Amino acid sequence: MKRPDWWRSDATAPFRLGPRMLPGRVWTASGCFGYGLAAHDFTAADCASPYAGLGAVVTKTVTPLPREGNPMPRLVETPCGALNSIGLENVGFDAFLTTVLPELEARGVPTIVSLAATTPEDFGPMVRRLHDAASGFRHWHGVELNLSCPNVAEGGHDFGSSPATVARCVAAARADLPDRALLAKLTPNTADIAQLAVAARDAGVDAVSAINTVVGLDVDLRTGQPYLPRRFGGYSGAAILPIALAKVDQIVRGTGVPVVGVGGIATVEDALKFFALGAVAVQVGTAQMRDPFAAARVAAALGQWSSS
Amino acid sequence: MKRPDWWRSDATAPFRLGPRMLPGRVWTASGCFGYGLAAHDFTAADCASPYAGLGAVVTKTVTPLPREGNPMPRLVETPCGALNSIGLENVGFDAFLTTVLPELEARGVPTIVSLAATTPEDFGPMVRRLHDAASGFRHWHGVELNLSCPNVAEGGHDFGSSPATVARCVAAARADLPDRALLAKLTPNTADIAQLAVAARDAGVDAVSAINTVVGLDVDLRTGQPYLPRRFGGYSGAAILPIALAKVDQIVRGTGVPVVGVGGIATVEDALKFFALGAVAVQVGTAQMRDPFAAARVAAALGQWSSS
Amino acid sequence: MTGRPAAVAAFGKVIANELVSSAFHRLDVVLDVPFAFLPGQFVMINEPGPRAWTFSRPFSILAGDGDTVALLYRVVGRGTAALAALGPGSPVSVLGPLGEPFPAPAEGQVTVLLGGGVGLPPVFAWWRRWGQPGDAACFGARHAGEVPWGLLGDTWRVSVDDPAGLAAGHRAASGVVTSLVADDAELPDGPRVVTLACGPWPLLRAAAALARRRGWRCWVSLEEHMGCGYGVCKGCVVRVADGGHERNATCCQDGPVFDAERLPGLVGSDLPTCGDGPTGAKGGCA
Amino acid sequence: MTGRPAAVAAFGKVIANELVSSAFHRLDVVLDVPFAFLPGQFVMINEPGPRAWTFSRPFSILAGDGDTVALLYRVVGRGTAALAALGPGSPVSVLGPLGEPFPAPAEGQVTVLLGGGVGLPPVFAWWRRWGQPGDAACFGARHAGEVPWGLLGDTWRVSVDDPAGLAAGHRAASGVVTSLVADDAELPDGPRVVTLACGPWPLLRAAAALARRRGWRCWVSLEEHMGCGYGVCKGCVVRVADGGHERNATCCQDGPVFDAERLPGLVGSDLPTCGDGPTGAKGGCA
Ligand SMILES: Cc1cc2nc3c(=O)[nH]c(=O)nc-3n(C[C@H](O)[C@H](O)[C@H](O)COP(=O)(O)OP(=O)(O)OC[C@H]3O[C@@H](n4cnc5c(N)ncnc54)[C@H](O)[C@@H]3O)c2cc1C
Ligand SMILES: Cc1cc2nc3c(=O)[nH]c(=O)nc-3n(C[C@H](O)[C@H](O)[C@H](O)COP(=O)(O)OP(=O)(O)OC[C@H]3O[C@@H](n4cnc5c(N)ncnc54)[C@H](O)[C@@H]3O)c2cc1C
Ligand SMILES: Cc1cc2nc3c(=O)[nH]c(=O)nc-3n(C[C@H](O)[C@H](O)[C@H](O)COP(=O)(O)O)c2cc1C
Ligand SMILES: Cc1cc2nc3c(=O)[nH]c(=O)nc-3n(C[C@H](O)[C@H](O)[C@H](O)COP(=O)(O)O)c2cc1C
Ligand code: FES
Ligand code: FES
Repeated sequence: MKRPDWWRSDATAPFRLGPRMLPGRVWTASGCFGYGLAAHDFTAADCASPYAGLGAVVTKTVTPLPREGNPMPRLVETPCGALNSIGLENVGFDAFLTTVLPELEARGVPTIVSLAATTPEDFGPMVRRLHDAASGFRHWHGVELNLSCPNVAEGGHDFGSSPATVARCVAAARADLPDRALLAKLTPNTADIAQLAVAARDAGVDAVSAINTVVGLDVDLRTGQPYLPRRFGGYSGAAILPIALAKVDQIVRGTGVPVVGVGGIATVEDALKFFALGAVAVQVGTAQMRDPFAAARVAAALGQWSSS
Repeated sequence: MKRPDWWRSDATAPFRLGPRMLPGRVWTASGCFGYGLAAHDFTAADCASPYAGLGAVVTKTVTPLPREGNPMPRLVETPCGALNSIGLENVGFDAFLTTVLPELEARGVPTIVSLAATTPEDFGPMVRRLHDAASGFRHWHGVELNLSCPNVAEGGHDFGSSPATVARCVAAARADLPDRALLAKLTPNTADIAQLAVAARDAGVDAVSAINTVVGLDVDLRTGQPYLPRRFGGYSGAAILPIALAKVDQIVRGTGVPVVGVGGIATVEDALKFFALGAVAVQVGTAQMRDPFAAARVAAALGQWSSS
Repeated sequence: MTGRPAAVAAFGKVIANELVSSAFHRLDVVLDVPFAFLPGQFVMINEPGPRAWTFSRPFSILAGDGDTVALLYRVVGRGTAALAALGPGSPVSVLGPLGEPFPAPAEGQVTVLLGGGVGLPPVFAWWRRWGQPGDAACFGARHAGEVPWGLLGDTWRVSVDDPAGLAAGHRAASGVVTSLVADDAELPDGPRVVTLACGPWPLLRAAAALARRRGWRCWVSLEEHMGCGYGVCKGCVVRVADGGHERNATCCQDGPVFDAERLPGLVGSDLPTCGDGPTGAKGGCA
Repeated sequence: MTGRPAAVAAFGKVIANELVSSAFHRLDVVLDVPFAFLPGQFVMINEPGPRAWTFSRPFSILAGDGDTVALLYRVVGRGTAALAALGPGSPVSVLGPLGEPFPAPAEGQVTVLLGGGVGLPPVFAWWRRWGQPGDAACFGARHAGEVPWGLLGDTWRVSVDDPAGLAAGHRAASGVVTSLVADDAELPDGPRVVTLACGPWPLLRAAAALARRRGWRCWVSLEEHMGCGYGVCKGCVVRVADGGHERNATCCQDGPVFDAERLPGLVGSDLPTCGDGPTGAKGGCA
């Protein structure tokens, strides 16, 4: 597409987010690009690398202990999106810290670590250990608190939809994260996302990420039962883009809290819609699963305008 | 498609809804088929009439006074759905009662009247006048209280997302509607739709309709501004089907309140998903705008199985 | 409203879908049912099945005969791009004819037809059905390449904004389409002359202004973003004068053809200006 | 994992897309980049642009050469139906090669290839790359019409569930595909024989049981519903034995080829039964 007249920024230039300079405004979203390592040798004729121009890879959410996740099947495609019920399968914080994060650093992948926990107070120790182990890392830029994954019973629904809990999580993490960006990822499954954003800001985040997946369900017509063993899944992809835009607008105009826009972004046009509403950065989720170069392509398209 | 093994009902047979027998379980949704009169002379090679087999036409929502609605543009198409910001343009209750409803009766269109008001107490007088004027009508089957339209400032958001307000609206209407079905249409823009359903049931509805549109926004890339003058619109169409299914499941399994399923239904497959979850009836909305025969085609497909 | 043919929800197959000028495609479809229409009416068209757009797209009817219908369109967005990609045999769904047509000619009427760009179909269809030797059929385009010469034949007067590139054997005045008749002395002043116009907003304003100046009657065909096309969604309203006040009318059901005098947005201000028209205005010329 | 060719995210154009039997389509695509793969690997395929499915679809690689890739598929749902509708010249996006291949043959190895239905591609590709005269290449289908005779040529042994309709000149045993080798005395017992199997779950269980009985090694290619195909979403996990316990492995990155002995779901129970396999199992035969 052509550069829109109103577009003045350079999304591939470094920008400040709280205490930290990040290398760009186009990121990959948590859970849709693994730990950011699986595609390191992928090539494409039209794009230098899956990491070219990225501001950050937000890692799959890491929990204190390893998790095996939910029973299969975990994914259902719908006509304009998908439902997932992965259940936060991850290697656990220890393995992440000793194995994954050093490799990301070694490969120079700009990284935001996504964390989830069962109680707000669990965030403190994780962030402290991160800080201790990785304070010298140049490519570790921050932490995103996943306060919104609807697939995990103990940390699900109510966890992230109470402003007070959001505040406690943020406060616990902020205390030990003086020099990296701190983000809270908010749930859209609430009537008032703006008040969650305010709670997060007041407790010390540098930005909020919005949105995580929307609660959805699909029925297998052969059985008349939901496809997913846990009935509900997290709805993502193109279908939720207008919902994400609405939530981002509610936060930006309602509160002024800096927002990283997530939800349904696959193309530069999609990303621009979030920037138009005032998002400071964007994340590409589901589209990154289809195309490991999706975020890099968005960054390339935006970057090309800055030089023209 | 083939009849699924688990499907045992006849969606085109009369069924009881509260005090009333309705002629079928496939309805058109409010606002997407006008007052049910615009298509009376339409024909199609493969479908007898837009009204064939329909259980009800739910009328465009009628308010105490006529409304001109919101500024144009009022519609935005998205890749898998649409945003609307019609703003409840309607002829007003008086004109509806004297002109529209008698014509529906004369044409034999099974009718559910959708009503909205600014205060819960406004519903009582409207229902009373309906009852007085149309008690002899054979094709007027009930009232659906629109407690959820996000496009109207004074009756918007908070109106329908408070269980107490829902209960007051229902109680006000129920008092004067002894012999017709009473439904409350619920908003999906809340964290807990089940508690709204419970409030509606306890105050006397025969069923709830779920869902109304989801709050959404789209940006015009030429200007960088939202397409709709009021920024937000109601998101509908295929994209919201998984959201509607999730909300219906939450109500049916969480509360047992009878549900009329609405949201994204275009085909018999879509409708079956709601029936699979236990919906007592379904409504076809946005798809009815593209094809005036959409609901009739769904009914025909379901009806054909009942005789086989 | 009375006497309008009833709409059919038809399935069709593309017979032909080709460029008839540098910018205008002509789509010919054969339907599974008989089809009759009045000039000025339109159809809603879509791809059937899972590839359907949420909303069908409105297009004025260029021609229709028995069980065929022809449209003339310009690619402006994803719906028209998808339309342009349909090859012969592709299935389409068609709802129509819809809307209020241009009025049929009265006894002794002299008609001035003004079509701009893809605003040609309704006036073209009128001309084919009811045109008479004394009438003036006028078409305006941005440049010579846009003009569907084969369709227009000899009887149409043509104007182009930019006369560069006019091929030998083609005649076109330079300027807006109204200039073709503005000072035409063979056209009498007064209400015996009826102007029927369709095209971008500036054309409609110019047509209305010209009609006022010369005492002609003037009907215009409007565009608005449409959801349903048959009056049920209220997504396409335009403001019309009704007695002393203004009210909403649907472009799809009360229009798209309106008496210019009833459109405050059209005749309210003196000078035709761009961009303050309905949300959609037929891309074209003039 | 080492030595796998790196994946490319390529754009391709359909060269040919035709039925090669009553139920199996062969798709040939030319890519915009060079393409190399190991037998048993797969690609994720999609339509590019606005018509893309949210998730690409996984298909084993039947053949690939220079800048072309060939697949063999059966239409089972909307994605494969869309695939079958692509004519020559249609654009496709291809990500691959992906996943763990079948192992290359060791010195002195005798290989038993077992392909059921659209489980043919990985074993077919292996056979083309590394097959030797002493190996046994076996294909099973539901009925004779399904068999892609032209592809298989003379060297493949064929079995069909239902031998009705077998044309003259075609030979096929009746029964499950494992019966083609179960009691083949020319195949020695013991680990010199390696079985490579791909097909529906019952075939894989039968293959694993046979291999156990005769002391053969056995590798199977699994199917699971996939989101990404390259290990990032954890949407495709299968349970594998790891030392004394079980853990999740990704079908797309740790597999799709697994040592049968490491799959508790496959070898855990004595009798092959249907329906308790992975959520997707290659429709086919046997
Ligand atoms: C009564 C009527 C008759 C028309 N006749 C013709 C014709 O004969 N030939 C022709 O080329 N065009 C005609 N148009 C305009 C035509 O409908 C639009 O060009 C077309 O809808 C654009 O669709 P799109 O998906 O390519 O554009 P997009 O901009 O991608 O469409 C997005 C949405 O906006 C709507 N939209 C965009 N532009 C317009 C517009 N100008 N008018 C109304 N809605 C619009 C679309 O319908 C769609 O809902 C007519 C419009 C109306 C209302
Ligand atoms: C590694 C691998 C290799 C495969 N190789 C082949 C092959 O060579 N030839 C062939 O015909 N098929 C193969 N399949 C199966 C093929 O991927 C499915 O048939 C196809 O995805 C069905 O898509 P659909 O849209 O038509 O079906 P739908 O049922 O409409 O698909 C809905 C969703 O389910 C998934 N799905 C459905 N069936 C399967 C399945 N059996 N396995 C995995 N996912 C499924 C789809 O990918 C999609 O996400 C392979 C699968 C895997 C995992
Ligand atoms: C398969 C899958 C796994 C996800 N896992 C996580 C996760 O671990 N943590 C998290 O914060 N969000 C997770 N998400 C949510 C995404 O990061 C993103 O917020 C959401 O999908 C909306 O963006 P999208 O439409 O671009 O995918 C996951 C999404 C998908 C589809
Ligand atoms: C153009 C439009 C107008 C609508 N007007 C009303 C209305 O007046 N009252 C109401 O209760 N719902 C209204 N709705 C909501 C629908 O009835 C329905 O609940 C919603 O669109 C979801 O169903 P769908 O996806 O099938 O359209 C409207 C929806 C659309 C698209
Ligand atoms: S387009 Fe729906 S009322 Fe006109
Ligand atoms: S399909 Fe995503 S991890 Fe395997």
